[in-house]
Amino acid sequence: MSQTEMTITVGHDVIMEASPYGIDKKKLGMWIFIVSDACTFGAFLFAYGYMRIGAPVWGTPFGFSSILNGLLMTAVLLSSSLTMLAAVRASQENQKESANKWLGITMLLGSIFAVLHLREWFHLFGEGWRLFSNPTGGAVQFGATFFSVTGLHLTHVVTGVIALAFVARGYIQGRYDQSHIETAGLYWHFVDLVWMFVFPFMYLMNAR
Amino acid sequence: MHGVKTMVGKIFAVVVVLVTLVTAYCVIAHVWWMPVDISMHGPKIDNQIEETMVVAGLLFIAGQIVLAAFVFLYGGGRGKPKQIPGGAKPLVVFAFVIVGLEVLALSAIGSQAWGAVYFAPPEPGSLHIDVQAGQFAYYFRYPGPDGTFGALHPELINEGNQNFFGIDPDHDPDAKDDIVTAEIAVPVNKPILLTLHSKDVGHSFYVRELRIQQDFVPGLSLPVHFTATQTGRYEIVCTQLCGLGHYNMKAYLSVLSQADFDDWLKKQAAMQ
Amino acid sequence: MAQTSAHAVAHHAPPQGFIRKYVFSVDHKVIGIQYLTLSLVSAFVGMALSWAMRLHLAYPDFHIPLLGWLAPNGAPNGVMTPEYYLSLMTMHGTIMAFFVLTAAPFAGFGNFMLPIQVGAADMAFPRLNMSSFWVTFVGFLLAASTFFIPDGPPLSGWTAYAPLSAVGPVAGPGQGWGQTLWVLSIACFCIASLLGALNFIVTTLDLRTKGLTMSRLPLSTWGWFIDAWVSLLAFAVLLPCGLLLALDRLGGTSFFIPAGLVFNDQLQPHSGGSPLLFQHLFWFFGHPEVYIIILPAFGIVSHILPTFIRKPLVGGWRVITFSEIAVGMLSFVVWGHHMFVSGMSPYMAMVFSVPTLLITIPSVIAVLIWVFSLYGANIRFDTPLLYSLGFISLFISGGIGGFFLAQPSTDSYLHATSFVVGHFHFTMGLSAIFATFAGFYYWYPKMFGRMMNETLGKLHFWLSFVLVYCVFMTLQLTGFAGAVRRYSAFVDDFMIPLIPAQKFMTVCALLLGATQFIFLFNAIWSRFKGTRASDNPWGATTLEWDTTSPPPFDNFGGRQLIVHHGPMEYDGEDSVMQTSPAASVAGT
Amino acid sequence: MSSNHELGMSSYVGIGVGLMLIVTVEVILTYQHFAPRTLLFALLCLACLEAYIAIMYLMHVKYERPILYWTIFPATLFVLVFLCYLLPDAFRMFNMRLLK
Repeated sequence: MSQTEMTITVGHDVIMEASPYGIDKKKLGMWIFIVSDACTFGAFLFAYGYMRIGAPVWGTPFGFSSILNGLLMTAVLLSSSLTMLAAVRASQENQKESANKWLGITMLLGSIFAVLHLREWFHLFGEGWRLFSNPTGGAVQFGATFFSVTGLHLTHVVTGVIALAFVARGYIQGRYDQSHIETAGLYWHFVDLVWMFVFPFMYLMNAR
Repeated sequence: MHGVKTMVGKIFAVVVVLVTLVTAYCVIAHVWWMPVDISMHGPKIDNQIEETMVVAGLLFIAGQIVLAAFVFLYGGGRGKPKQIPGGAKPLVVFAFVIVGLEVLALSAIGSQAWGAVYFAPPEPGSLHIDVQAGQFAYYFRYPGPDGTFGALHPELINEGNQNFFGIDPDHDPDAKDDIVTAEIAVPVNKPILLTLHSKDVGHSFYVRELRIQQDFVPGLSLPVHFTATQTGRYEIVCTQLCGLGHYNMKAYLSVLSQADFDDWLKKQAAMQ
Repeated sequence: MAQTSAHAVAHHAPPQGFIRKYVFSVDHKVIGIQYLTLSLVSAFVGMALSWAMRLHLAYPDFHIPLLGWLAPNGAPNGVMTPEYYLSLMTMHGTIMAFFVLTAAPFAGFGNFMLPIQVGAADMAFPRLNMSSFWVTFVGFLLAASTFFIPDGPPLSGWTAYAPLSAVGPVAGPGQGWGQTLWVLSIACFCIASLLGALNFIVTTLDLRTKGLTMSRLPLSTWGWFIDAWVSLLAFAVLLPCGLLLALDRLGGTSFFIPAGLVFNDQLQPHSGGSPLLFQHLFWFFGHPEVYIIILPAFGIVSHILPTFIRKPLVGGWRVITFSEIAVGMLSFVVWGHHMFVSGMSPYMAMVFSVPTLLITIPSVIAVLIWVFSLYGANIRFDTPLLYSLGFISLFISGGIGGFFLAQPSTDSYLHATSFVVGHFHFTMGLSAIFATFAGFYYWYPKMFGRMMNETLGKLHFWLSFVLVYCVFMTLQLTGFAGAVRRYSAFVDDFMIPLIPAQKFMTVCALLLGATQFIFLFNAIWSRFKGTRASDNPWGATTLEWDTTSPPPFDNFGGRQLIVHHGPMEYDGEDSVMQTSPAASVAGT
Repeated sequence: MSSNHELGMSSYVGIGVGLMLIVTVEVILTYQHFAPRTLLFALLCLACLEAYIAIMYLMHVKYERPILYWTIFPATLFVLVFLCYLLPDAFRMFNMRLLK
């Protein structure tokens, strides 16, 4: 598969041969994107650390219920990664139906994650947390950093769900093949990977 | 035709050499140069600039002259070109050994000049002056007889009733005798400690003769200490872009004899 | 698959219709020319701004009617106000640094030449490529639009230091919508650059044709490849910086705004932020940015020199390439030297100072390679070579200033003086521009199928070269007298003696600007009236000279390319094409 | 791609469960009343471990050509490590605050 795959996708089927680099360009492109996106998230988290070190008082708003909610979100996202893997695996064995089924489940789990996340947000709004204010009287940076970092991550999740929908559609119509699903999978795992840092730093470090 | 071609190279060489000579002249003749230094730590910085100038200047002249020479010599040749004997190795070695050691030596010496200003704590018994920068003026505060500054209350800042620092003399005993001035005067040969803080945006405290430049960071109170060794009146200018009045933001530093300084401070206290 | 197969089709049948062909084209050649055109326009806009500034500096009450029409508040009947001077300065910096110096040598030439030089039919992701240009264009429009809003462009400089840039209109005219649009424009530019860098990296790694190993890459491709990595990582940090600034301005957060700020006796509602954090995030991008600007210039010059000196560079591709890689990596650990006097921890100043000084080593190696490659050469003085030589000379002159600015002790005197301005104009401004001119004169025949006029080219070079030194060497040296930058008038006692020098610089700058119209005329005139260019007018060896001028839609007319040699097979009159099976003449 | 078949679905599930366990450990650590510095360090290490497992197995870099590993890891770590240079000023911001 891989050979023909590459010869076709490099745009010039007749004159181009297999990539000298040996990695499909879509996959490589996604990895390069992940590198830069990781740096973006990194910078956000460093800003958060900077704010927190510099703050004389730092409110820690999360009760155990929020932590459990976070744990649940983590479980959902992790299992969505596994279902994504299942979809990739199925597509590689050319079982279109099961691939689409798994993609559907992944999108569903992603949406559940987003819903849980928003529930957390509205809970905080209810307690009076805002981007610019802190009901406990501590540093206002908590709201700013929490909502911006998790907001950025949530944007990635939602984008991922939409992207998966497009890929699934293309896959059903036969315009896309397993390599597209694999590439989308990489992105989805990356979203999961970022959460592995966001959860401890944003939730656990702020647990009462 | 061929002659014309080589001519271009010769002209280029001449232009580069001229540029190099003119530049070198401007530096050596100090056409534009630093004013005389009036601070205790200044000589270290001046030496550092001189040393750096020697190192950098030599590299500059050497580089331009060699470039010019090669362009002059090898314009539009015909036969087989040849590589420099030894290839790249000598060049790389030169860069690593000569330039590398040079820059490390510079940084070693330079760090002492830097440390003298920023690593060393202010000498005990320094005269402590509080400096506040705002759009687009500096204000200075002397602690007065009690030697302590009143606390700052930004919400009280009011240009109208001259409360530039936002101190509260009515309720705050420390603030009662604080002396706020629009110019700064310091006694000569006495260690001075400034604490710089800004009221609104970033500003900077730059006195060329003191060889001191330090930004004001909103939210922070940054210490700077120096000892002035010559009496006189020197300009303090803002070098951190701070808004439309930036070009016009300045104050004066007067270095006075101890006696003159005491009179001056009395006058200022009387004016509060 | 849809995308790719769509391209496969597209490659075989060029798109018809003006829109698909020239406007929303996925063809990397068209996109490259679009980038070059955009940066040419931006360059003349930026130059016009510098003209206005120079005029104001030397002759404060000089009437510029056009300005009066453009900004009734900023320049009432054409006489500039101090705040409008700062606005022009800000936009000059932004437009030049982003839309000219970052766009032209990297995105412009890179887009046009890189796929051809690696023997590919197009970029790896042509649609991504098209979108990155159009996002850049949107960014440009956002930046340009600030001129036409009531309170004018922002006045916080291209570095937009918080809190001046973060607190909003209270900080002064232009800090309202002007600054917001500026932030959005920068965010767009970040995204576009990230997509572009991604495309460059994948294209270089994955689309190389048969036999084109990394060791056989043309040196310009190496420059763009390394540059793509640097911008991929640097812009990835500027993006959050811009987003946080936007949040401070629009979302009421306090990332960069501390407590207790008072404007016009009004206490601001922010607390807990740090202006230093902004400077750190900005300069973490900002220093690599100057290498993002200069690395393609390194590549272009290293690519052009061998063609006209008719011999390989000393040390072959390795030494120059590894020094470029070293420069690229070191550029990430030196950003603090922009902050020596900013209130950053003085111990960190030492930590940043040492790598800053060490970065001179690879830079010196690069310069030595270029200069000593001239030894024993058969130099052909065509305009591209003249510009490359000019680049070397300017880069030496500017690089020297680095010694002073890399050390906190000396920087504490020279920081924020015109010495710095002269230094970075030499190193990143003029060097990159000269390399861009070199590339333009060199690749023009390939891009448009006609030669540029040699006489006009030489005239343009000589005037530019001399005047550049007149303006910027003076600027750099006056810094030693403590001439402070970003001043719209010289009211300080010690600045008044410098006014004659300022007048001299202004006159030279006006002439320098006028000179550029020779180039503009040459570029336009040659497009239609220039002599027809052969496929390989310079006797060069890389793949772009192995196809027609201009290249066909799929670059090589469906030929199978096999590369046998490195890019520098020159030996006097003889040279061997990379694709030719003939024996090597230079032993590279 | 053949390279994807080194691991069966079952082992992927195992990895998922393992990751979940690490997260649970993180939560338990959170409530052990460590000093924030200690807790941060522990969480950072565990998060990096998780990330490594995710990258190597879920994103199966382990089964790609090694060149991919060398393309992505050094660059990312380089940036993330050197971003630490900006942290010392945060302590400065804490200690030299104007309004205590």
